[in-house]
Amino acid sequence: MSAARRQRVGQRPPLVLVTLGGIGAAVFIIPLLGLASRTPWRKLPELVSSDVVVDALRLSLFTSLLAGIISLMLGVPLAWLLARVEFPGRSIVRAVVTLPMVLPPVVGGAALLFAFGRRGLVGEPLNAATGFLMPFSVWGVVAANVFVAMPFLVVTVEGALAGLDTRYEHAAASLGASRLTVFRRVTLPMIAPSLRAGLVLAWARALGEFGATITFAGNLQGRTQTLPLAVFVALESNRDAAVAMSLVLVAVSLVVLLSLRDRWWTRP
Amino acid sequence: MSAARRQRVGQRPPLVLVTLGGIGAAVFIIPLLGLASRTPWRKLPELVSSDVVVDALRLSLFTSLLAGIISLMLGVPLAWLLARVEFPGRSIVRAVVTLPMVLPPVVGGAALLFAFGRRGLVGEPLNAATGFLMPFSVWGVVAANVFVAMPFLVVTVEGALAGLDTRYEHAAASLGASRLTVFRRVTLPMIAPSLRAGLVLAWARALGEFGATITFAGNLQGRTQTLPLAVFVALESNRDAAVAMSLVLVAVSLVVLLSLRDRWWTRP
Amino acid sequence: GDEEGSASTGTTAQAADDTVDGPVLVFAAASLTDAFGEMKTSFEADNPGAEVQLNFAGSSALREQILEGAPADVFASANGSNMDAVVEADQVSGKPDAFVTNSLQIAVPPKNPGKVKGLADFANEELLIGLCAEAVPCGDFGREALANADVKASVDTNEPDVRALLTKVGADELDAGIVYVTDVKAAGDDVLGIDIPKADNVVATYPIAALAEAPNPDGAAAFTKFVLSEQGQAILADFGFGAP
Amino acid sequence: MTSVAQTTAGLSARIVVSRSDTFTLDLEVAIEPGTTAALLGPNGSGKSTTVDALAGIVPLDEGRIQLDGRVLDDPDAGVFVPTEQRGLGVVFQQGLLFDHLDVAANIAFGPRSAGRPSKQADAIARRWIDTLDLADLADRHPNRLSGGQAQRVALARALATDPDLLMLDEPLAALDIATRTRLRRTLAAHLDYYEGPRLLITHDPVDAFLLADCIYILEGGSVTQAGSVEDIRRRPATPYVAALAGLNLLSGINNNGMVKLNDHPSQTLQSADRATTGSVLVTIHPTAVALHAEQPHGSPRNVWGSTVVAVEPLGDITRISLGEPLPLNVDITPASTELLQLKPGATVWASVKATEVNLNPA
Amino acid sequence: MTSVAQTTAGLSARIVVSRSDTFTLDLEVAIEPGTTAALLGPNGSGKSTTVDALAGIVPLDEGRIQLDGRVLDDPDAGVFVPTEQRGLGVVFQQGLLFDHLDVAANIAFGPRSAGRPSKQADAIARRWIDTLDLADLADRHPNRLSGGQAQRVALARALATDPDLLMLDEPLAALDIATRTRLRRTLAAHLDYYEGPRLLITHDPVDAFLLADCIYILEGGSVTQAGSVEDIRRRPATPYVAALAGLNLLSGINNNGMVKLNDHPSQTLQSADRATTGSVLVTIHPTAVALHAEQPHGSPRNVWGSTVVAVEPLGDITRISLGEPLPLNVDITPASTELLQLKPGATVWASVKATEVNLNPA
Ligand SMILES: Nc1ncnc2c1ncn2[C@@H]1O[C@H](COP(=O)(O)OP(=O)(O)OP(=O)(O)O)[C@@H](O)[C@H]1O
Ligand SMILES: Nc1ncnc2c1ncn2[C@@H]1O[C@H](COP(=O)(O)OP(=O)(O)OP(=O)(O)O)[C@@H](O)[C@H]1O
Ligand code: MOO
Ligand SMILES: [Mg+2]
Ligand SMILES: [Mg+2]
Repeated sequence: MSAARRQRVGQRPPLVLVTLGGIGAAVFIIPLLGLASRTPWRKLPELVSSDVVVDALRLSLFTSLLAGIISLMLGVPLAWLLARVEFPGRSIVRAVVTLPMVLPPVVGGAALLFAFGRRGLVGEPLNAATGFLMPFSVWGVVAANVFVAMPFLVVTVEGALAGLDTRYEHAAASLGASRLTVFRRVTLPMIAPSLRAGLVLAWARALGEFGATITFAGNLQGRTQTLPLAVFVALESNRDAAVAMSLVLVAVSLVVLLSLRDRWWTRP
Repeated sequence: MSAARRQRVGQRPPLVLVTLGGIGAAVFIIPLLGLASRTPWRKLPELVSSDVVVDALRLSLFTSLLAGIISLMLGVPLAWLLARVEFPGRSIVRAVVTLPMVLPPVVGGAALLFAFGRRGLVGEPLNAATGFLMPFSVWGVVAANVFVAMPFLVVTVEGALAGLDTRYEHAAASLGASRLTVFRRVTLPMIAPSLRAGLVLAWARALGEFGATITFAGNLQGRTQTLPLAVFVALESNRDAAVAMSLVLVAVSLVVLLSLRDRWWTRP
Repeated sequence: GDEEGSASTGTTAQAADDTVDGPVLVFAAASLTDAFGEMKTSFEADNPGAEVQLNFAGSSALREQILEGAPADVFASANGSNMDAVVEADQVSGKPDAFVTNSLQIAVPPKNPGKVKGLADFANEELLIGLCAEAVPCGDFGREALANADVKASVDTNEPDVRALLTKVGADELDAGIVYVTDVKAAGDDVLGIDIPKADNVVATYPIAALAEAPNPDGAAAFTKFVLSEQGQAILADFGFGAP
Repeated sequence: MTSVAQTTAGLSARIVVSRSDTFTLDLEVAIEPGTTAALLGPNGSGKSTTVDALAGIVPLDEGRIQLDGRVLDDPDAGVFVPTEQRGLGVVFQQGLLFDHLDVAANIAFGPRSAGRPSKQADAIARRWIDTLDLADLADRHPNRLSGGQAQRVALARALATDPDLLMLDEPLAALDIATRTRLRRTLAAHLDYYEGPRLLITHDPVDAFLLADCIYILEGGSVTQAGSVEDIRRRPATPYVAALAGLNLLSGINNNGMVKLNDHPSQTLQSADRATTGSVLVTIHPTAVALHAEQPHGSPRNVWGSTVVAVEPLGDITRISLGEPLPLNVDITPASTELLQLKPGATVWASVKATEVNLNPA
Repeated sequence: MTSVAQTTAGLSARIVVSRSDTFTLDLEVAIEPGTTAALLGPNGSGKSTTVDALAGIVPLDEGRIQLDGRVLDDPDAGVFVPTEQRGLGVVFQQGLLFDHLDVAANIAFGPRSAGRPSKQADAIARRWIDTLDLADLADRHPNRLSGGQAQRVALARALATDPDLLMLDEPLAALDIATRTRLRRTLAAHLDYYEGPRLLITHDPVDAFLLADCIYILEGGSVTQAGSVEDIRRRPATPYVAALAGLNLLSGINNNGMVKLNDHPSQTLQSADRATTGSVLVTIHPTAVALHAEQPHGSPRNVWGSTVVAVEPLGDITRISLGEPLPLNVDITPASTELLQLKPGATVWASVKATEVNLNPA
């Protein structure tokens, strides 16, 4: 079907939806323009090519990506358990998952310290046994990112699972597929669009994560200083640099998301 | 079907999934326990009953709820446009929607100032024309919340729309339903679980929102000081109070989410 | 609510016992939270018609808000550079005044597990050491103090503000950090303060200014004046601040 | 109701499932290895629910399912074998093909799940693709198939699992006439060398007659008749079965060849059968009824006047539905229809020979 | 191919849609108001695609759709009326009921969408619920319905819109025999006082013969035959149509009553028809072929030896498929089947009278 033809068919979406959706888009576009209007475009290359920025960018990409993957590996099974298995305390676990979203980031970071820090519930015995210390290390950054980002994936995927017609899973079981195989080969592919949405949410949230990271993992250039942390520090002294570095963050996320293209978002 | 019977049938979920999901749950539960272990339970009632907390709680509930509703009203149409209508720049808009997630909250707040502040792109003419000033008002809080929270709803809902079988929408159209009617009476109900998930995400994110709010709307008790901001102030002087107030946040979100119960999460 | 006629504050600020009214919006650095809370109570007692509204945030966030046209009357910054930016933008009415000083102290967990005695211990790689980040007031001053003591610190984290640093020290996650005396005092039993010798110590000066576009210029002037007055200075001293 | 022998080989089950307040399924089935049972019944009678229960998708409320000596579900004993361990091949009424996999992968899904290496699974899939004429569609996704194409894929997917128990819920419903005939033969041929028990659900008596060794009639959740194809065709026990076999069914009481009809007390039919006395089921073949414009005189013992309710040309024959006093279906040639000028509302005389009034004990 | 008169009332359309590299639909249809066209064809021949195109779900690549003088789709003119403004009632092959609405709300959806107040819409729904015997299911959600129940709901939903154009894609496929017969009558009665054109898709010739005024045969995306029920039944133009009508179809060249068969050059059939010369289509009714254990002598002019390929008992008759040299379907009585001991592989003699070899010009 030709594109022109398709367009003709898809014509005239309802005005209400276009209006409301347009306002919705403006909510994001106008602040971006605001940011652009205050950006020192001339000095930009210089501002963003410093060691600090390069280090921070590298670390941010690594940790956000890793956090996305870990969120996927832990969050999808968790979402599945919440959606498909009845166990005592299920609704409490479901509610607790949203914890990191409502806690002020600094408190979230503090909670992580209380849990995985040197004197933390789990951190103390762990440290005693292995000498491993999570705060002030890159693993601390990843942990903070996972803590903050995973809820988005879990909630999104659970929503999708709740909306899935279970008869397809039954059909797969009737073909001899174990629950795990059903999960891998039927359930996951069928919720693929929501899975992608959840992953995007988690990754982007991890990329922008600030409060919990700085509180839990600290802020050391090259080790735990991610781009948002570097932006924050720059804000203290050099607003131009801060704005420039923020644009790097925006650019990274735009590039990644645009490179996924429509193919990634739509049904095959 | 009796509950016992159902349980018998649902037995033995795959060990991998239980293990990974369990670890996933631990990521949230352990920090909560960490927080609880440092909570001054004895002094709690006294700490959370101050004017400051009551004001902040009331404001937080109001603004997060309003932000959730606005996100719903603008975000769902936006998601629909992104998923169902081809327009130039669609993939850019889609990527820009994730902007507030990757911007450090403080920069996000600054971007809002650049856009809607008294000297802002839109704020300046608006202020000149009507005298209306968004920052340092409760509307500024709501705006910051919407800016930060709406992306979660948009991405979740778009993912669900992408996964929806469009043949049902065609069937509805064949019965004479306009695109708007199809949207209201078929599309939305069919993605209800994801819609709920997106709403929960947006609301919770708004409830916990801190950085953009303090930068854009300020931190005025009774006017713009939400609970997370009050926690921030309390941290300065009285850590116990800060932890106690964080627990109020957690409690609010647990109560709200638990009150939704399973019914809300599962297919009818 | 003010009575007709009594509000003869048309021209310039008059004698100190002239009262002002209306809302006075004060943007104050987060580290002034408790002291300015007290300040508000006293000022409002003296000026029954006035209502002080306090907006606490990091100095840089406040600076940003003012530059973007926030309707603030007074800005009290925790360092000079944020105030300088506001001055440069012609947003200050007159000139800023230094209103307090603050000196540094080493904060350690209550039981001092690292057995920290002085700045020299900051070079110990075994210990977990935190400072405030560079450009953050306490960060710059802390580094200056270390330089004075000729210590090359093995830093594990550069915290965004004093609060974050104190939280970690208080939670026993860091063995030592350099903060303001007032912060240690405010933290109560959570941390232990260790003095830094006068020779190495650095004194930070906080500036305050009424703002050029203050909606309530009289209130702004009066509040600034109150902070600089004996009564105001006494309140600040109670919270551990030094005189300018 | 037939009693189910507790054989060890094959399937034997008593299934009690309550689907809603108004519908409870309660039936016994036994299917010997290598034989096909057909399950027929009106819409909503519980056929698909039976499949769900046997497949373990809906657990039993009571009863017991045993396949080749293995207990699959027994609520009293607390036994429940999950679906994937039951060794099934099911064609579901709704198809339930996986849209995210292409046709070949859909068919290979079963063998893959059984742990076969993917090469082997593909080879098995390939065989079924060829058998069911799907080669052109192998890399198409099911949402791009026509209704009939999808149904063939569903059939291939079920057959490819090489199951212990094969269940086909209307596997031929969407197929065109030629494909249907061909697939019916393919299915018959395949079933011939397939050793497990199989359950076929269909609305088409031809499918049942051609493919089944034994037929269960399910109505309102209960078995109303069970037996061989011949039993069912010759001695329908309910109006539904009679309609299925294309027969007219009445019930009455035979008294020395005079049958008083239960539902039509004013009518009495003469039958040549005097041996079957008491309560009887009466069957009359539609072609055994003759229609006349005038009251006939001659051999037929049963003659009455009636009105035409419907006239349906069915190709070689035309089906006339008669109304009161005795609603019967009558098949005559299109030529006679024209000759008699039969239209709804027309008045006719009907006659049936006593030898054509067949009786079976009720 | 038939040429389509450009009537203003009713439907007239030329539909060209390319679904994939290998399938292009290209057909013309015209349906007068108040008449029913049946669309029959093998699986994958484009029937559902035709519905999609007429409904505006798939846009035309070429052609033009006109309904009651309104142009609905015309790519050349850049006209495209969206689905919801076409005034349709469609039963989709996949049902596509809304699981989130109960049965009553599904049926009321059309009237509601047409802007009727909900009371009125409910009343309309209620009428259809009663007509199609759905009262017990009115507040059930479709995912709790049996296959046949769901199909009745789909039918009610389409009929309740009071459409300008009614399209039914296998509306009776999942129904049991009694319901099917009853619904067929309901449908016929309803169609009688429904004034728009209607398109019925089915695999069941009985549906087509009973409900349609005119039949289109679609094969591989093109119309291979179109005409009245009688035309189609009497003069099948393709093997598919012949199978549909239950006839054997062959092609050949007639030379004064001696027909040389194209696909079986070794065989020649004698026909009583000497008038139809040249290329002809030969139809032979399955009951017109007689089978014998020994070579028969007597009147039939066509006699040959053959092998039995398949034996299918179809109730009153048994269908025998013969193999080479002339593959034909033969219908005989079950009694004869036993008498002749016909089994696949058996050798038999077949005979056909010259008067039963019907010829039509190819
Ligand atoms: N998921 C369900 N929940 C509740 N009731 C159901 C469900 N599925 C089916 N039913 C009801 O159970 C009864 C039996 O349904 P079932 O699907 O077994 O019938 P069926 O014999 O397969 O009919 P059909 O020939 O129409 O497919 C029906 O009354 C139906 O409405
Ligand atoms: N969405 C689609 N995309 C691409 N090809 C399709 C799609 N749907 C159907 N087709 C193909 O188009 C052709 C016609 O399909 P269509 O569904 O119209 O057939 P049909 O006549 O309705 O068959 P059936 O009797 O099996 O329902 C088939 O070859 C089919 O595989
Ligand atoms: O294939 Mo049918 O239409 O159920 O007889
Ligand atoms: Mg069924
Ligand atoms: Mg079709």
